[in-house]
Amino acid sequence: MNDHERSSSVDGTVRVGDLTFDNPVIAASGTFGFGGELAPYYDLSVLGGICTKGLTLRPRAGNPPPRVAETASGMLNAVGLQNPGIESFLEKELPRMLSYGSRIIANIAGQELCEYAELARLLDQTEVDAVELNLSCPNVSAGCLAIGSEPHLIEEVTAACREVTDKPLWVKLTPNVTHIALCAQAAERGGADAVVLINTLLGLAVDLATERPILRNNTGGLSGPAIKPVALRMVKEVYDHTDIPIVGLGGIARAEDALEFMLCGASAVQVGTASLVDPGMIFRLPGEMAEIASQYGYSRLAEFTGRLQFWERT
Amino acid sequence: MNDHERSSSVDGTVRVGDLTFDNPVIAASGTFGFGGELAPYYDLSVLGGICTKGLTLRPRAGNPPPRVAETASGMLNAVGLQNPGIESFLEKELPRMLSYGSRIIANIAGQELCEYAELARLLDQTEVDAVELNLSCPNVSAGCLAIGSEPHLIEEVTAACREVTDKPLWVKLTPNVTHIALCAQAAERGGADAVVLINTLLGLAVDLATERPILRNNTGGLSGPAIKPVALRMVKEVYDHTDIPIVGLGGIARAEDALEFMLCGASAVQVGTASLVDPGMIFRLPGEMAEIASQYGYSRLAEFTGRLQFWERT
Amino acid sequence: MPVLKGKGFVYQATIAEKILLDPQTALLTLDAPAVARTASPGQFVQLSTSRFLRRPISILSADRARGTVELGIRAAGTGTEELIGMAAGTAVSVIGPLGRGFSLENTGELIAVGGGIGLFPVIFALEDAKRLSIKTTLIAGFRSEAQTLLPERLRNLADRSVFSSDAGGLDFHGNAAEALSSELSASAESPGGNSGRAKIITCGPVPLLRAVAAIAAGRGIPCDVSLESRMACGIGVCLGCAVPVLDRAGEIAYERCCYEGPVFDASRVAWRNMAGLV
Amino acid sequence: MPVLKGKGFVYQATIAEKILLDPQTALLTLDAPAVARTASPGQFVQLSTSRFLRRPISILSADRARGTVELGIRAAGTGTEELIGMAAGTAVSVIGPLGRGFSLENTGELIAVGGGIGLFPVIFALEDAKRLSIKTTLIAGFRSEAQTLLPERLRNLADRSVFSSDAGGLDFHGNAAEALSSELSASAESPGGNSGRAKIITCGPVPLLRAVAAIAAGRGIPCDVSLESRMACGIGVCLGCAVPVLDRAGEIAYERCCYEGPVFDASRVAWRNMAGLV
Ligand SMILES: Cc1cc2nc3c(=O)[nH]c(=O)nc-3n(C[C@H](O)[C@H](O)[C@H](O)COP(=O)(O)OP(=O)(O)OC[C@H]3O[C@@H](n4cnc5c(N)ncnc54)[C@H](O)[C@@H]3O)c2cc1C
Ligand SMILES: Cc1cc2nc3c(=O)[nH]c(=O)nc-3n(C[C@H](O)[C@H](O)[C@H](O)COP(=O)(O)OP(=O)(O)OC[C@H]3O[C@@H](n4cnc5c(N)ncnc54)[C@H](O)[C@@H]3O)c2cc1C
Ligand SMILES: Cc1cc2nc3c(=O)[nH]c(=O)nc-3n(C[C@H](O)[C@H](O)[C@H](O)COP(=O)(O)O)c2cc1C
Ligand SMILES: Cc1cc2nc3c(=O)[nH]c(=O)nc-3n(C[C@H](O)[C@H](O)[C@H](O)COP(=O)(O)O)c2cc1C
Ligand code: FES
Ligand code: FES
Repeated sequence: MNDHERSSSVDGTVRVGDLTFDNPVIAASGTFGFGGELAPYYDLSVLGGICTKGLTLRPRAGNPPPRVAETASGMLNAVGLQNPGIESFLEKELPRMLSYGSRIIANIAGQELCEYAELARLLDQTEVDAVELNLSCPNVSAGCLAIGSEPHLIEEVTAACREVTDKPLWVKLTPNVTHIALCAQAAERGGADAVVLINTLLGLAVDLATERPILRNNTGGLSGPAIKPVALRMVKEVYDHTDIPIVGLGGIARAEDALEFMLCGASAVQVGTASLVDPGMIFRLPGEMAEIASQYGYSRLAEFTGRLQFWERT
Repeated sequence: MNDHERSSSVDGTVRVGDLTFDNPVIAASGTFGFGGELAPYYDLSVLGGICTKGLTLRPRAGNPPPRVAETASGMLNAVGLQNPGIESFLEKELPRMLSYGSRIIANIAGQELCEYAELARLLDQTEVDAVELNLSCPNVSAGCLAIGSEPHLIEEVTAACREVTDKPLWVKLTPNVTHIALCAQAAERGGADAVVLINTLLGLAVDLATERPILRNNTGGLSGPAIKPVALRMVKEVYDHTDIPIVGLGGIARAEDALEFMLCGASAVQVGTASLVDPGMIFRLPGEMAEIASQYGYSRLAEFTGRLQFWERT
Repeated sequence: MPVLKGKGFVYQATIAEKILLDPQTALLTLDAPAVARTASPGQFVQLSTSRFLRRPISILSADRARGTVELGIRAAGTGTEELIGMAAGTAVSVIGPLGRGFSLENTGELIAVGGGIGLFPVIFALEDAKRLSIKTTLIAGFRSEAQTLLPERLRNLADRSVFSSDAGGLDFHGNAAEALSSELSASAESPGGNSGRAKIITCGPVPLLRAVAAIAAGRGIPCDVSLESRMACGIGVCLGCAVPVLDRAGEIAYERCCYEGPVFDASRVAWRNMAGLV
Repeated sequence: MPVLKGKGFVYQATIAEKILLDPQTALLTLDAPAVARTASPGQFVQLSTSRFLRRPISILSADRARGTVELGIRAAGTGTEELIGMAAGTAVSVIGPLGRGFSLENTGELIAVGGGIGLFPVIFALEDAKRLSIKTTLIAGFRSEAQTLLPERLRNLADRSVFSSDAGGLDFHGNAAEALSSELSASAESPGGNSGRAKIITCGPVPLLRAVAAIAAGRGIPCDVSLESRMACGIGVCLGCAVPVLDRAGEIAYERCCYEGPVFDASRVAWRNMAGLV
């Protein structure tokens, strides 16, 4: 058996709650558009799933530029949820996305608490495979940062969405909190099917010459390999303190990174910023993960989930 | 006037509360030993100050290895506060440190709340220039993470130290919190002369082959350029919400970085991880900062503090 | 959205040749057949360096037969410094050709206005125009005579060329926008001038673009401007590279510099909101 | 603490020569006069790559006259792969010489035991011993005959040399520790053997070091072991590179591999607590 045969004999299937994916690799929200830009060049069906850019009730123009700034092994962004609004999405983008042969997760962001449920309701009768609540969006000035860092609000908004949809409900948490496990537990209590972590770390980049922030929004969200250690720690912390499935992300740039997230407890993973620098990588990822799995003697990628063993305290 | 003359005409003096420094560059705790390893090669008196490795009441052996792990543009450490204990420090290390001609800041870490005051008391009659309370130390299993993330405990421990010493009291905060400004305000209420931010972000690195954390302590503190955007954001946040002087650090690797921290509100800066990779850099920093300052037409480095102007919201 | 000719993808390229024009500026010839094949004027590539994000650089010209593209790079920071320091033979990852370039369709006469390194992308357009037998004028703006870039090559590019210099000493004393005004006034009087199918294209610092756009608008000549914005992906997926335009209702909308642009119809650009742009 | 001869500092060095011994292993000659001048056997350097932290590599030999040091590097990950891929002429930042090396003081007879790439640092010690007219024996352990490293050079290094191989086919069938045992038994019977001023030095995988340390202890021969630990600074300031040793009270204490080590008196090492070491 050669390498390729061996790795293609690895079963990539994973489950996130009741939802099954062909493989654990999902394109993260905001770094893959709605798939249309990459579809001419890559076979999107090799992905386990695709998250949409964050959707809001009304169309949003987003923040003025500059919206991105480079940092060491990462970047800041403050796109400000530019999107065509849920209606236009359902009408124009979703039909095309459904043709890609990959699961579609709708990432939604409310400006107000009540908007989340409204968005979830609008998605309930559609063909999206899951709804992901973006509770972090540090870039929306309305202050929805507060939602993501207050466990009782997380529970409330999750429960409100739970009431209006039977779709699998994923809650994407912000890492800018003292106790990530408390936030995950709140999502669990609210009836989430999975938690997604992490969103970006709140950061600032400074232009020395102008004595202004580089981003027009002043602060932005830090993503990329720089944040991987924080993300892995949070995934493990949540895995140890909840029973809810986890979708892990934050700095994944190689197959090894993705498997590390699974070892820490993630059932599936998302790739964000890395797709901006190396757009082809995510499409190679499922195969490369399988190859590594077979080298380590695994026959299913799902076996990685949660295998990390902590050293005993001395 | 040539470049050198121009930059040497820049006044590097800064004040942190009542304490004056020849220049704003301070070696951070834990990345400079007690100065003895570098003293044969560099003139330590060019530094504004030197922080000691974290000191505890009793000597500590520290954590078993591995204690360090490389990450993208950064590293994790879990040294576990290995140190000879305060008594041995006062007897053997401090006299030598005082000969370096640089201000000495004693970084202290209690295993229990009450130990901080005990340590501060022991330092009160010594020649150290300031006492820095390390309220973060995520690596000490006793759980002193809790101290640093609970504003009322920050206030309590600061006030307890304030009672027993007239030394300038600096409180070094952990960034692993939802609201850094609340923590800084607590230190302010407790009577601190300055806050120092940031300490390391709690992170995890995974060894795929062994399915174990790389660090024997499991988790560790993330430092280096990777965390600079988070550190800058927190310095600015605290600057905007307190009146207490700020000593800024987190990922400083170049003179520009140091000046960015000052723009965000830092009166002085510390250099940590960068000294591990390029031990000579910190000694060039005061001169390079002055050179940039003179290029921008400043005559005092202190003028940079707090000049960053946020863009107005649109 | 226009049909994009030649949106390429990730290729491993090699630097075939590197020529330093001055200590800060280099001409790089990239061996990248797939990029060269479909590149059109005004498009750009995203180049890898040791920095985290790629760097967007316009295509200065493409030689389809040799399979090479030329890039003109000015050192503006760490990434571009690294690029101009690269020796021939160095491998570099490239995405491209990207974005929507200049449109020469229905153009009877092309007036290209470039300032400084903004001249690089218009070179490709002038070469293409020559191939298409479009009548061409080049207005090339420089700070001073000492700061001209590729002067011989530029001279031979267009049917008529005017070099302007803020400091004087070249064909025209003043900036490129002023040179354009004077040129248009002159040609309006001359036979064949302002054929009705003239088009202005321009690239350079924002103030120049804005001035050129105003002149074009004043004379009713269509005008394409090439804009720059901080980019992350360069391929349209992150919405990082917003450029403010005015939508049909006259409201600010953001379009992607990397996807709807980098070349925009000057009349659509929200010039008052360009402050944040680089 | 011993007085450290030659704790050097940050230098810009150039790779003068690179020889691939096998696809995974290279011999690098570094032009670094300041390092060469004070380097002693068992010391190491910290090399920069594009990765964040430096990489510790032992000094295989130093030519003070030429101002060069030799390094033997085995690709074990991204950093070492980058290093063995570097061409002659490449500039590399180096800190060194660092750490406390082997002590040859008061040594009448040196028995060096090296396994695999652990042979690299003992080469320098044997060369120094020859210079000091110390009688030398080399026990060089390999997996198999095919995996010998620098066999000719090693053969000419010591007064007596024994190549051992787990797979057989060399002087001794078995591992290097077994070869050492057999060698010591033989020499104890021969005239001049075990002079009383013999010393064992060893470098290689931890199980080998531990076995050699046990043999040395059993026979009352002083033994220096060269250890590895994950390092950040390499210069003693971060306490990142802890090695567990037994203090006078028999308690575990941590010493710095980069400063008190990398060479430790084998009798002080807390062998039971070496699990976390690389
Ligand atoms: C579509 C397009 C075409 C371009 N064509 C050319 C060209 O042909 N020749 C040329 O010399 N330059 C060109 N530029 C500008 C060039 O991309 C920047 O000079 C370069 O990105 C600066 O990177 P740096 O690392 O040197 O500077 P740094 O300041 O270190 O860069 C930091 C970050 O800011 C971004 N940035 C800084 N300046 C600019 C800028 N002007 N535009 C966009 N991003 C910026 C960088 O990409 C990077 O992400 C073009 C820019 C765009 C958007
Ligand atoms: C004092 C000393 C002397 C050494 N001498 C040599 C030598 O002469 N020749 C040689 O080939 N190798 C030597 N090594 C081992 C060499 O340093 C590692 O193989 C190298 O650091 C691995 O880096 P990497 O990027 O290839 O691997 P990666 O696994 O990508 O490295 C990741 C991180 O782990 C660290 N690390 C991984 N393995 C080791 C290790 N074995 N020891 C210490 N840190 C490690 C790296 O330094 C880096 O920080 C020595 C190590 C030490 C401590
Ligand atoms: C440009 C950009 C836009 C993003 N937009 C969204 C968004 O709309 N909704 C959301 O939940 N997360 C958004 N994110 C966060 C990512 O989905 C992801 O959580 C984060 O970047 C960390 O993962 P990474 O390091 O792999 O990028 C965005 C990230 C980037 C870089
Ligand atoms: C190896 C190491 C040891 C450290 N030890 C201490 C310590 O004892 N006390 C403390 O307050 N901070 C300690 N720190 C944190 C640093 O002082 C600093 O706050 C942090 O690393 C961020 O700054 P940097 O990115 O410049 O390193 C340590 C950091 C490192 C890398
Ligand atoms: S840079 Fe990502 S959309 Fe343009
Ligand atoms: S690696 Fe820093 S003390 Fe040894």
